[in-house]
Amino acid sequence: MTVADEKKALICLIAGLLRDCNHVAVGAASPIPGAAALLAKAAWGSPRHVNILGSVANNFFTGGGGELFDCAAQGRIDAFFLGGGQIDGEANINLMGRGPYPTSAPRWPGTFGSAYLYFLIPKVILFREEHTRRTLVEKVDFISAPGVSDEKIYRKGGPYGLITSKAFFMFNRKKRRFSLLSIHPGSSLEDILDNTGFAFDYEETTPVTPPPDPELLKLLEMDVSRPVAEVYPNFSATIFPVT
Amino acid sequence: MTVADEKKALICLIAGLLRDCNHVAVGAASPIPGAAALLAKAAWGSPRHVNILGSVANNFFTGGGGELFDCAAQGRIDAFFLGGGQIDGEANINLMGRGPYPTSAPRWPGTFGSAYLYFLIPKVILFREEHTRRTLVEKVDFISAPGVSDEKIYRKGGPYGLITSKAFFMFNRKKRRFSLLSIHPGSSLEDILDNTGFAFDYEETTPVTPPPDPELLKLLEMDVSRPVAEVYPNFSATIFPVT
Amino acid sequence: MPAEYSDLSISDFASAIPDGAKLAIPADYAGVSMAATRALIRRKAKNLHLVGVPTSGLQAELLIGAGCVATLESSALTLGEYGPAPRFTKAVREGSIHLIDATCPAIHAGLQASQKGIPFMPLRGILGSDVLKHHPGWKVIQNPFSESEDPIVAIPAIQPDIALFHAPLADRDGNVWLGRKRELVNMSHASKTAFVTVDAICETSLFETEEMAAGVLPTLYVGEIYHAPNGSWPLPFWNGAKVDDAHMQEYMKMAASDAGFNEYLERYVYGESAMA
Amino acid sequence: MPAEYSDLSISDFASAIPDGAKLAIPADYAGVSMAATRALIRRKAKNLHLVGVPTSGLQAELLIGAGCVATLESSALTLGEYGPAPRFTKAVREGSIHLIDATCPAIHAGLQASQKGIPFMPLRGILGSDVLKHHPGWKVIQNPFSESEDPIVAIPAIQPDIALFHAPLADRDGNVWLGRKRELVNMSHASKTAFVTVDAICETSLFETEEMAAGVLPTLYVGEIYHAPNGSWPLPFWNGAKVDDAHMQEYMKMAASDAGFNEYLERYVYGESAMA
Repeated sequence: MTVADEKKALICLIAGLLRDCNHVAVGAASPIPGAAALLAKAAWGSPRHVNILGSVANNFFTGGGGELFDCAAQGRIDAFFLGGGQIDGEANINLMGRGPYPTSAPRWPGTFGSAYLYFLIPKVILFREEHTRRTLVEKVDFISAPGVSDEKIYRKGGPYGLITSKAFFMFNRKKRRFSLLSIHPGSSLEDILDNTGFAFDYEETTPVTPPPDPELLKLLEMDVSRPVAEVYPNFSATIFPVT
Repeated sequence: MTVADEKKALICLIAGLLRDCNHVAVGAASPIPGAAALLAKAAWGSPRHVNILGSVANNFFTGGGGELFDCAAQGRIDAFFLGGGQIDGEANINLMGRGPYPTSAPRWPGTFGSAYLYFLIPKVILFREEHTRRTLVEKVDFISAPGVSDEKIYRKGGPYGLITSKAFFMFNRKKRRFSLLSIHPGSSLEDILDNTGFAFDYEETTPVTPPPDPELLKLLEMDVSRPVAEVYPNFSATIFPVT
Repeated sequence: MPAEYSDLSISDFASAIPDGAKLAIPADYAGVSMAATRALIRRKAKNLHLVGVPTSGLQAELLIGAGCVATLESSALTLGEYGPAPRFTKAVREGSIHLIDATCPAIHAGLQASQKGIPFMPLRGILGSDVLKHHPGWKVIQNPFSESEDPIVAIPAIQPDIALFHAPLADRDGNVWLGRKRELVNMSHASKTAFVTVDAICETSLFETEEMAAGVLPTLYVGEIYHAPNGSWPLPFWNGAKVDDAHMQEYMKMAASDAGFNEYLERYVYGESAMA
Repeated sequence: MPAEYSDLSISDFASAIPDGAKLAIPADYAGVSMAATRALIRRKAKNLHLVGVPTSGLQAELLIGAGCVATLESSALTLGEYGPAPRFTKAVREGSIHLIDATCPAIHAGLQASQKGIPFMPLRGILGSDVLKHHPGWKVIQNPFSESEDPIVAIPAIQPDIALFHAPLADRDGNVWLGRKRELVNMSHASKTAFVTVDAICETSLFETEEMAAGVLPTLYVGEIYHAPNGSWPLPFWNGAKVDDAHMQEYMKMAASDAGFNEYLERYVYGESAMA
């Protein structure tokens, strides 16, 4: 499997998770989730609304930079993607930096809207391709946004699962713990245990992530490659053959 | 003096009160204050900004109906006009109705933004042409907006004075009381005492309101009648000769 | 939004607004859907809770007169230069509707709180007004950032079920253009959905140019659209139409009595001499 | 606004921004006035307090590197796909700037509180984030409308001295067109004044049509305008210009070292090969 094939498989995997959504918002710097949302819309007409933030042509917000956050609070965004320099076993994410705050080294850009959106969007999919003990840690150095909250805290959303280049974990909010759902081709349970810094539930018989549906893959390559290229030209050039 | 002359005199009187302002906002249903603001702008270039609310062509707000209130809270509106079915001696105003609330009879339209703007715009000019014991009362039946507030209340604005068809009162916020500044031609101190329902300070030698400056009057009739007519066509037809 | 606007009649449109709905409606100058108002009266809507944003006029007056309204939440009900609204005046005198009297910025603040998904928004002013004394929802709290006594009014969120208004233009994707009437955007964001009548349907996307896009309410917030040319009649419309002055004067005369008001409804609402 | 924009040089424009000013600046994609940024560095501005709305990028990176910044209040400083911002990274590691780290909606809420003249705005979320723990201004209060325990974060107003940004168009009356970039409207309303560089001057009023008016920031809020074609360079501009990719890559290479960064300033900021 080439790198391009792996990325296409991730796109198809994520697309399937968005099928029950009406409105998916994606950051302009998130090509794989963005492509997945565009693919799901093309394949099933669902999500009906895909909003690529920071883009001009594919962003339908007209109320300024605050509309995303208001829209989430209104319950009008069903799914969103978050990443992080560190993600831990309780689904806490760290976008701030390594080491003691405020003199983090390295310092990452900052928390963006994560401390808010993680509470308000029902299905937040954590997406981080790098699957190492450096990124998937036992405890983050800085909690940009917590994975779970006490019952008295107003919280309408949170982590749904975590997708990396190696595996797909579901998050159990009650148990405050990830469980391994499937292992991508090319990896193994041993590989995942070796490279994951946090403890998680798993079964010895964890299945392999199923390959993308050929029809879906074809749709991505034939029809969706063009809108993807319009939004994410650099990314598109790396996964779609030049025609 | 004809009714038209009286109204023109009021316009000139009010225009003079707006000369120290940068931005005056006026309701679309307030032709005399609106004409005064347009006149002051034409005469002295001050106020620099005149905003006629509810109008399309003469309203420069672009943020929706809430912008007026935000703008006032920002300290960006220097003068505004309020009226009322009843005004009392402490400058409380009643826009709600006569008699016990909620079954007021008559019921007037309601409080509009008065309960807010009265606190935030430095120079609120009370303007009510009808000068009778029915409108100028000892105590309003319903306080839509209070004339004065305790010191601990956040308040950046309030009543500057009261202009009627008979007189011009200044309001003293410390004493919580109006004082008669001048009497319009055609009225008298006795007339005013007879027709005012609240007690106020005055001197036996209260001067007559000076007649409008002829230059200003000429400017109103020659140059400002056109913009006034654009904003207030019905009113304009009653005070400017048809040409 | 479905693209087949023509499949929907104004009766269907009005029937999708349930009895008891909380409706956000704009002031008379901002784009009132009078076409939908008449259809609501025809379908004998009941127990509506109207929220005037921030005031209302002929629309609330007619709905009150026709017995469709349980609660009027507004900063005013005004017919402007036409004088006191006769049906409203009577309903207030008789205590036949529940009044929640507010002040304009508090209506905007309550909607913005809903728009932002927060329970309340603080607001300056208002202290000492009898509006505060009688309002069932507002609370006075201490400003948590002040060391000294600093009371401030907390306005709870207002979440209407439906924002109902008239706009100049919609496209086939269900986007609506409303220019700088941004209170219509706020009230749509704040409401669960928006029902919009429009003067015209635009065959190209309203997002084609940034000039138009600046004044668009996106389809995400829009539930129903009905093509109702001159749908604000007899009220003026900021995008062109002037008030039908003769009609308003006729209304004032007819609505002065119960019988006259009923005749008005017969002639201009139930009858088909109504514009829609 | 004076009509004689040409009388003003970009140096005058930057000199009217005093040392110590609190500046609201937009995200890299929303219209950054890089022309003014370079002029601020040339005049050796000191102790600026930058407020990224809601994030910043190359503008804050350059100002930090050049020693103009005392405080950075932002939800992020990002150069996007170009990678970690070298001067910012160094300043954080060395503790040479004061950080007020926030989260995007809280920056918007703080500005909207200032815009509305209220001391604070409540905001959901955030509880349990270390951003809350370290923020000097935010407070957790009890929701006054809840009977049970319901903590909510109160975000105090942020009032910048100046909103500084780049826009496509201004007219001779000093009105500025910014389309649907309404965060620029909010930040201008929230600030004491707005300083705007523009790509072009329009000889007719931006209020001539309702289509244009919908995207206008009125002159009332605008302090200075400077005509700086392509004034966002090397950043992209939503109204057309693409990022100068080669320049950004050159920047990343040069700014990796102190000496290289100084050479960058010499070449592109102090030197006249800068666009403005």
